[in-house]
Amino acid sequence: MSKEMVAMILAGGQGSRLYALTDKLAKPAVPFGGKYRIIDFPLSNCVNSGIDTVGILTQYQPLVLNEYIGHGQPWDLDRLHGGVHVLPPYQQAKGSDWYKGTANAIYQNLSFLRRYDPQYVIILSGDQICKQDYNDFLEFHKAKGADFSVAVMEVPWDEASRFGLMVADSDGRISEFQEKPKEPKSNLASMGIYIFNFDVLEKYLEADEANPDSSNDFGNDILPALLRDGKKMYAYRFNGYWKDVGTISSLWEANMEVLNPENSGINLFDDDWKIYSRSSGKAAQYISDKAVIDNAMLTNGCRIFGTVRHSILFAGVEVEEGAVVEDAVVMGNVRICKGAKVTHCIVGENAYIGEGATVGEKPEPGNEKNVATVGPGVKVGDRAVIGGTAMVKEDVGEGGKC
Amino acid sequence: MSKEMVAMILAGGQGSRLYALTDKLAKPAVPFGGKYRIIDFPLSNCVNSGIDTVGILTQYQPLVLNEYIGHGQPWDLDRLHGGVHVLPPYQQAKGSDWYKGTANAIYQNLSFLRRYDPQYVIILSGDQICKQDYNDFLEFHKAKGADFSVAVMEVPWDEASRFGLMVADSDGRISEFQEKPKEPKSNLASMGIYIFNFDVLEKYLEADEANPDSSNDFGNDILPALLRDGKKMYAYRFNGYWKDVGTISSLWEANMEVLNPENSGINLFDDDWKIYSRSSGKAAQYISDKAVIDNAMLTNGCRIFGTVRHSILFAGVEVEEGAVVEDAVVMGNVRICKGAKVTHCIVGENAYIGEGATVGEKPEPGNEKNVATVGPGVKVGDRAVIGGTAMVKEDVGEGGKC
Amino acid sequence: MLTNKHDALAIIFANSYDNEVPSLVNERLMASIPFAGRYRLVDFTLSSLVNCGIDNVSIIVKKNYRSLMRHLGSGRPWDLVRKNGGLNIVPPYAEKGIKVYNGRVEAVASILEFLKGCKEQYVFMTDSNIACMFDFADMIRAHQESGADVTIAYKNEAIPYSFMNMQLTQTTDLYYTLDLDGNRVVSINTNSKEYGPQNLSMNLYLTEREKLISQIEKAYAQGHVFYERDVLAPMIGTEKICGYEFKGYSARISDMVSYFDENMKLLDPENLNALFDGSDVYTTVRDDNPARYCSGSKVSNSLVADGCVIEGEVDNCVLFRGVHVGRGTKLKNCVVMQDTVIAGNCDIEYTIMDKEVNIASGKSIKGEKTFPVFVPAYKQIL
Amino acid sequence: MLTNKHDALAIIFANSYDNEVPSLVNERLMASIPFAGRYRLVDFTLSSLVNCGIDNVSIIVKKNYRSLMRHLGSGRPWDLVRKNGGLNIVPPYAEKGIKVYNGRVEAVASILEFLKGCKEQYVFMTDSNIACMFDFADMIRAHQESGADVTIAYKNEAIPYSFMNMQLTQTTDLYYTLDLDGNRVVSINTNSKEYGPQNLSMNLYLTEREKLISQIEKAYAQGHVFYERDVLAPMIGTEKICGYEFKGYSARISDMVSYFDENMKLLDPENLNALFDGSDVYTTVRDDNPARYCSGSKVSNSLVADGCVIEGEVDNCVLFRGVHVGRGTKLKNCVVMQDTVIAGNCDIEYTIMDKEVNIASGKSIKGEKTFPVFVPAYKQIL
Repeated sequence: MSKEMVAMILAGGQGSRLYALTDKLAKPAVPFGGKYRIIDFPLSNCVNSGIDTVGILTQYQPLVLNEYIGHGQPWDLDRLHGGVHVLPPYQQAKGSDWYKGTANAIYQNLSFLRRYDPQYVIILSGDQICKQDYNDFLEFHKAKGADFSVAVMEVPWDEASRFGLMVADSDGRISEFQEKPKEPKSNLASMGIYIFNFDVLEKYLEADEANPDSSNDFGNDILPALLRDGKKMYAYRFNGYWKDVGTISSLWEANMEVLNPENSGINLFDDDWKIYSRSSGKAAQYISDKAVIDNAMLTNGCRIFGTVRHSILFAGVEVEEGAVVEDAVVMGNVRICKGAKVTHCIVGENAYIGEGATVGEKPEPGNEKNVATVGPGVKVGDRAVIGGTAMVKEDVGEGGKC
Repeated sequence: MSKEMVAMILAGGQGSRLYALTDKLAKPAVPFGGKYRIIDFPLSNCVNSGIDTVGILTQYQPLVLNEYIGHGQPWDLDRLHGGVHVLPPYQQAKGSDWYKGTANAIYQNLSFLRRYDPQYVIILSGDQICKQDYNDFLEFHKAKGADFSVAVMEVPWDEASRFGLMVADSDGRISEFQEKPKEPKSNLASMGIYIFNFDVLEKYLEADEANPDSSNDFGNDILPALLRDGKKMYAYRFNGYWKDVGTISSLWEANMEVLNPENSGINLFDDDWKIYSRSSGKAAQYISDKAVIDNAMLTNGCRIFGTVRHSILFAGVEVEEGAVVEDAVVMGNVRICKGAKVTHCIVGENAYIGEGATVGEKPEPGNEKNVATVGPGVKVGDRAVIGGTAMVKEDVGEGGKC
Repeated sequence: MLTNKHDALAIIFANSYDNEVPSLVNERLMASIPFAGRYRLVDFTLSSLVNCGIDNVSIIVKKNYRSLMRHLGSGRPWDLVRKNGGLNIVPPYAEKGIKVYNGRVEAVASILEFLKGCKEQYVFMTDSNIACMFDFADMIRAHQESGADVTIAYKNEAIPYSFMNMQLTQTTDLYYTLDLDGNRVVSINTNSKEYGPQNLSMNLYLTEREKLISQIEKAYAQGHVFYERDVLAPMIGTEKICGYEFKGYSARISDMVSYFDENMKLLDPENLNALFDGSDVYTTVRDDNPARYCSGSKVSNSLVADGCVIEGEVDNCVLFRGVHVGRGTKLKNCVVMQDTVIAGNCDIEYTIMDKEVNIASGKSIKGEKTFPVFVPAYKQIL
Repeated sequence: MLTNKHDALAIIFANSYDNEVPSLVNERLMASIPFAGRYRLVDFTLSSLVNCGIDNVSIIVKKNYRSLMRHLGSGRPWDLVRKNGGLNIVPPYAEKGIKVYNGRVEAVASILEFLKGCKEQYVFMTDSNIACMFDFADMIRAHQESGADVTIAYKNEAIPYSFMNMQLTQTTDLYYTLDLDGNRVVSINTNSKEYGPQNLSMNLYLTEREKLISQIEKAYAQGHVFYERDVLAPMIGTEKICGYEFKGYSARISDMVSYFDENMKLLDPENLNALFDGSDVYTTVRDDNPARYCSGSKVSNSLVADGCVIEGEVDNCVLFRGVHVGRGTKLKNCVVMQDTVIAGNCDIEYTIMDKEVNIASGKSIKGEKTFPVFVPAYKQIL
C-alpha cells in the first residue's frame, strides 16, 4: 500500500548548547513539560495530521530515544504497514558513512521511503516545540501545485537578520533566500519544515550526492539548486506556537510558558490536538498535609511534603519537608531533601539535592536568561550552593560551591 | 526486573563469501529452508530456551533485517520488559565509531545489558544453522561454577586443524587454545557461542577497550586474557546439528539437508523445538493438473504448472508449464518461465528466469560443490544459459551465456 | 484528519446465516468458517476494509465466538491495533442491556452509545457469509453521488437453492431482493421465490452514522427486530434508498453444498485470481513449515497450504494448513480443514473434513458432488 | 523451559463478591473497580503474577465485563501479550457449553479443555476483591515444602462487617475461615459469625493442574457448585490442605464502606508504601497531562492522579485521573473517580463520586464517615 505523505524527522543533533542535559541523550529525547520529550511534538503532530509513517533519523546517543519510541504505541504508530521507525546510519557493500548533512541523512534512507511509494515527503526537525497541522500545510502545497514548500514564521523586522529568510511574492512563491542577512528583504523566517514532491526530492538528493563539493545540507545545497532550476517553491505562513529549545534558557522559558497557556500560546491541554507521550507508569501523586503547591504541574509518582511554586515537576520527584521549589523545571526521579532551596533552574533526571542545599537564585531583572542547571544524575551535597548561572555536570560535595 | 541471562547475537557480518546473495542484505537475513532466514535459528533457540531478552548487533545493510525483526512478534519477543532489540552503532559525546571487533560491539552496548542487570550473557552468532538448548548450556556453566564457557563440537581429528580448538581436561576445563594448528592437541572446535558471567564480561571488555593494541575480538583478545588470568573456563560439548552456512555451497547443502531430515540431522518439523519465522502472508499454493512435484518443499503463494524435483521453493515462486526445477533452492517471488531448466543452483529473491533459459547443471561426481547462483532481482533472458559454476549478479540478455 | 481516510466505520454481524450451515458452526460462527485454504470468511471483509483505509471495525457476536476471538486476537494481522477505533468485538452480556440479540436492530441498539461517541460520518453494516474483496471507497463515492439516505450493495445472481427452500421457522435468516428503478430501490422483497438472476442483496448497507442512530433508536423503541423489513422497507416511499451493484467475484456461503462448491471453484486459477483481485488478504499467522511433497506423492489441481505433509495422492482438493495425507491414500474432490490427519491407504472422495479430524489407515469415505459427506471437527475415524 | 519461570498458570474470577458493592458494579465488575487513584483492583493481582514470572492468566467473567475488556485490551500494559499463554478472557457463550456460571466449579469446568492443553504444573485460582502485592513464588515454595494437595492463602483479620451481616439469600458470596493445626487446615468454616481476628481465606488457591482437572470433572459431574464447600471441605480428612498466611498489606473490598475506607487508608504514606511494597504495579495508560495545581488552589493530604486540574481546595481525598475541581470548591474526605468534573463553589464531604459525574457550581453534598454518599457514574447534578 502506498502512503500519500511520509514524514522524516531529523533527530541527529547532539544539541550541544544544552550542555549537561544532552551529554548522554539526543536532543529530541530531552524531557519537557512534565511528562513529554521534545520528539513528542513532531510525532504527535504527525499522528494528529493523519500521517502514519514516520522515520526518525538519528545517530547520536540513540539508546534513550530508541527505548522511548519503542514500538510507537503511545503515539498510535504501532503499525504493520508504516508506523514509526528509528533509522540509524548503516554500512553498505560499497562503503559506509555517518550522516554527513541533513540531505545526506535522507539520501541514505531513500530505500526506506521507496518502500512506501509516497507522493509527498515532509521533513521535520526533532528539536522544536510546535503544534502544527501538517495536513493544512500539505493542502497548501497541493493547492499551489508546488514542487517544494517551506513553513515560515513572520518575525519582527528588526529581528529578521538573525534568521534564514524566504523572499516570496504575495502568492507565496519564493524568489530568493537570505541567510542571516544584514539587510533583510523579508521577515519570513524558515522553520526548517519542508514538503517535497517525492520524485523531486529523490532526483535532487541523487544529484546532490553525486556532487563531491556539496555539503549535503538542505539549506545550503538542495534548496538553492531547486531555486536555480526554477522549481515551484512556496512559503507557507504558520501562525501558531513555535520554539526552538536549543539553549538552556529557551528550554526553561518554554517550560514556564506551559504554566501559562492563556498568554504563552502553548497549550498542552487541548483535547483536539493531544500531545502524546510514553507514560512513566508510576503511582498517583501524594500531597501531604504539610505541602504547599501553587501554580504548578506535577506528574505521577511525585511526593510532596514541602513547597512548590510556579514549577514543573516530572514523574517521581520527591520534595521533602521544608524544601522550597520555585520557578524550577525538575526532571524525573529527582530527590530534593529537607530544607533545600531550588530556584529558577533546571534539574536533570535522577539528580539529588542534599539537605539545606541551594540551587539557583532569583535573577536580577534583565538577567532572566540566567538559569542554573544541574545535570542528570548529579548529586549536590548537603548545604552546597549552586549559583544562578552555574552548569553542574559533576557531583558537588557537602557544603561545596559552584 | 533483572533477567537471569540475556543473549547478544553478533549479526554484523557482510558474509562476503555469499557474494551476490549478500550484496544488499546482512548475512543473518539470508533466506533459508523455504520460509526462514538464518537469524531465525538463534532467535528461536533463545525463545525455546526461555531467554526473552535479545540484542542483535548489526551494522551492515540492516534495513531488511530491521524490517524482518520488526517488533519481534513472530518469535514471541514482543515484550515491554526485554524482547528483541536491533542494536546499531551510534555516536557518543566523546567520539564514535563503527563496531571495531566482536568484543567492541558488545562493549559499545554495555549500557543495554546493564539495563537488564543479568547474571549471565550468552554471545551467539547470527550466521549459523543450529538447534541448541541454551538452557542446558547454562546449567552446565552453573554446575561447573565457571566464569566462561564455550560450546564446542567434536570434529574428526584429521579435520581438526581447520578449526579453532579448545584443549580441555576430562572435566571440560580449558587449558589452552589452538587456532587452526598444524598439530592439533584437541578435536573440540569452538562454535563461537559463549556464556560469560556478566561481571566478568564487563570487567574484561572494559580492560580490553583500554588497551590500544587490542583488536577488540573475543577470540584474539578476550579469551586469551581470561586464560592468562586463570579464570575458570569450560568447554561444553554439543552433539546436535550445526552448520556455518558461510559459502554458497554450504548454504545449498544445508537447504538440501532440510529435505532429508532423517539422515541429515536438521529437522525443521519438530514441534517441540519450533523454528519461528515471519510469514509472507501469501495465499495457499496452487498445484495445477499439469504439475509434477516430487520430494520438494513449497511455501505459500507458489503456483506450479511445471516440474519440481528435490528442491525448496520459497513463498510466491511461479513455475510455468514445461519448466523443470531440480536440486534447486529458489527464493521468494522468483518466476521461472515456460520450458526453463533450473538445476543444482540457488536463485535469489525476485529473480526472473526467461523462457527456455538454463540455469546450472548436474555436476560431475566430485564437483557437487559447484552451485550456480543467480542474484536477487536478476533477470535471465529467454534461452540464456547460466553455467554450473556461474555467479550472476547482473541481468543476462536473451540467449546470453554466463 | 483525526478520523480515517474515508471517514467511515464498519459493523460486522458475525453470526449471520449460521442456521444454514449447522455442521460448520457447531464450534464456531459464520465469520470464522475456514475458506480458500488458509483464511476465515471474515478475513476478506476485514482486509477489504483495511485496504480502503477504514480502521474502526466492530464485530457483533452472539454465540460460539471463541474461535473468532482467538482468530482476531488484538487485530494485529489486519493492522487494526489502534488507540482509538481499531477492532472492537461486542459479545453478549458485556454490558448491562446487551443480551443475545435476535435481529440487526437489537444488535446495533446494543452499541448505540459507542456509535454516538464515534466521529466518522458514515457507517457500513455487513454480514459475514460472503467472501469477496469489496471496494468500500467506491461505494461511498456512489452513495455521495446519488445523494442516497441508505445504499444497499447487491449482486445480480440467482437466489441460492438453500434460500429458496428455507423453512419458514428460520425467521432470523431472511434474505432480500431489490426492485430497482435506475439505481433507486423501489421495493425490497423478503424471501422471494423467483428463479433466475435477481438483484440479491449482500446485506451490506451504507448510511450516515447519525441517521443510523436515529433509525435504530426509533425502531428499537417500537420493538422492531429486522433492519430491512422494519426500517428500510417503510422508508422507501419517503426517503432515497439506492442499490450498488457489486460486479466482482464473490463466494456466498448459503449451505453446505455451496460451501463445498465455492471452495472447489477456486481450483480454477481464473477464479482464484478474481477472488483476490490483486489485493492483500490478511489472516492470522501460524507457525507452519512449508508444505512437504514427499517422494512418491502426487498432487494435481489442488490448493495446498503451508504445514501440509503429502505422501499420497491428492486430486482436485483444497487442503488447509497442517493437513497430513498418508502414503497410498487417494484424496479426490475433498475439502480438508486445518490439522486433519489422514493415515495411509485411505480412499476418500467428495468429503468435507472439518479441523483436526483423524482418519486411521485403510478407510474409505465417499460422497457425491451434490451431497458431500461432512466429517465434524475432532472426529476420530478408527 | 518452554513454560514460564514458575511453571504455574492463574485463573482469576472477575465477578467475585459483586453483590456486596452493587453501586460500584452497576456498569462494571469487581475486577475493574477503580482503586488507589489510577488502578483497577485486578491490576494488583495481574502485576503480582507478572512480577513472579507467571504469564499464563485466564480471567473468567460473567457479566458487565466490557469495562474490564477495555481495560485489559491485549494485555500489553502487563506485558502479557504472548503467542502461547498470555492473557485469556473467558466470557459466557463464547463456546457451546459456556453459560453464565454460578459457582467456581462451573466456572472452571468451562475452561477444562483449555486447562488440559496447558503444560504448567501448578494452577492458582483467585478472586479479585483484594488489592495486594502477593508473592506467588513464595506460595509455590511453601506448597512444595509442605507437600500439600491444595494450599489456601489466608489473612489473619476480623471478618468484615458486611460479611457478618450478609443475607442468607446471597448464596454466591460465601466466605470462609480456616481452622489450622500448624499450617494444616483441619476445617473450613462457611460464613462464620465469630468476632475478632480469624484465619480469613483470601479465596486464593494453589494446586496442581492435573489434580484440579480431576477435582472439577468429578464435582461438575455430580452437579456441585462451590469449590470450597463441595470440593475442598470433603477432602480434609483424606488429603492434605494447607494454609499460607499472607502477612503483607492488603485492601479487601467487602462493601461500600470498606471501599471508602480502603481508599482513605492510603492517605497515610506508610500504608501507601506498604501496598506497593516497592514493586511495579501496571495499569492501562491514558494520555493524561500532568496534574495542574492552579494559582489559589490548596491541596492537603491527598492522592492526585495525572490529568487532574485543581482550582479549589482538596483535603483528605483520593482523586483519580482527569478530575476537575473548580475554583472556590471545597472537597473533603472524598473519593472521586476518573473524569468527574466538579464546578466552582461546591462543598462536598464524605462522598464517593463514580466516574464522569458532573456537578454544577454551588452544590453541597455531605455524607458521614460510616455512610459515604455515593454518586453514580455519569450522573449530572445540575
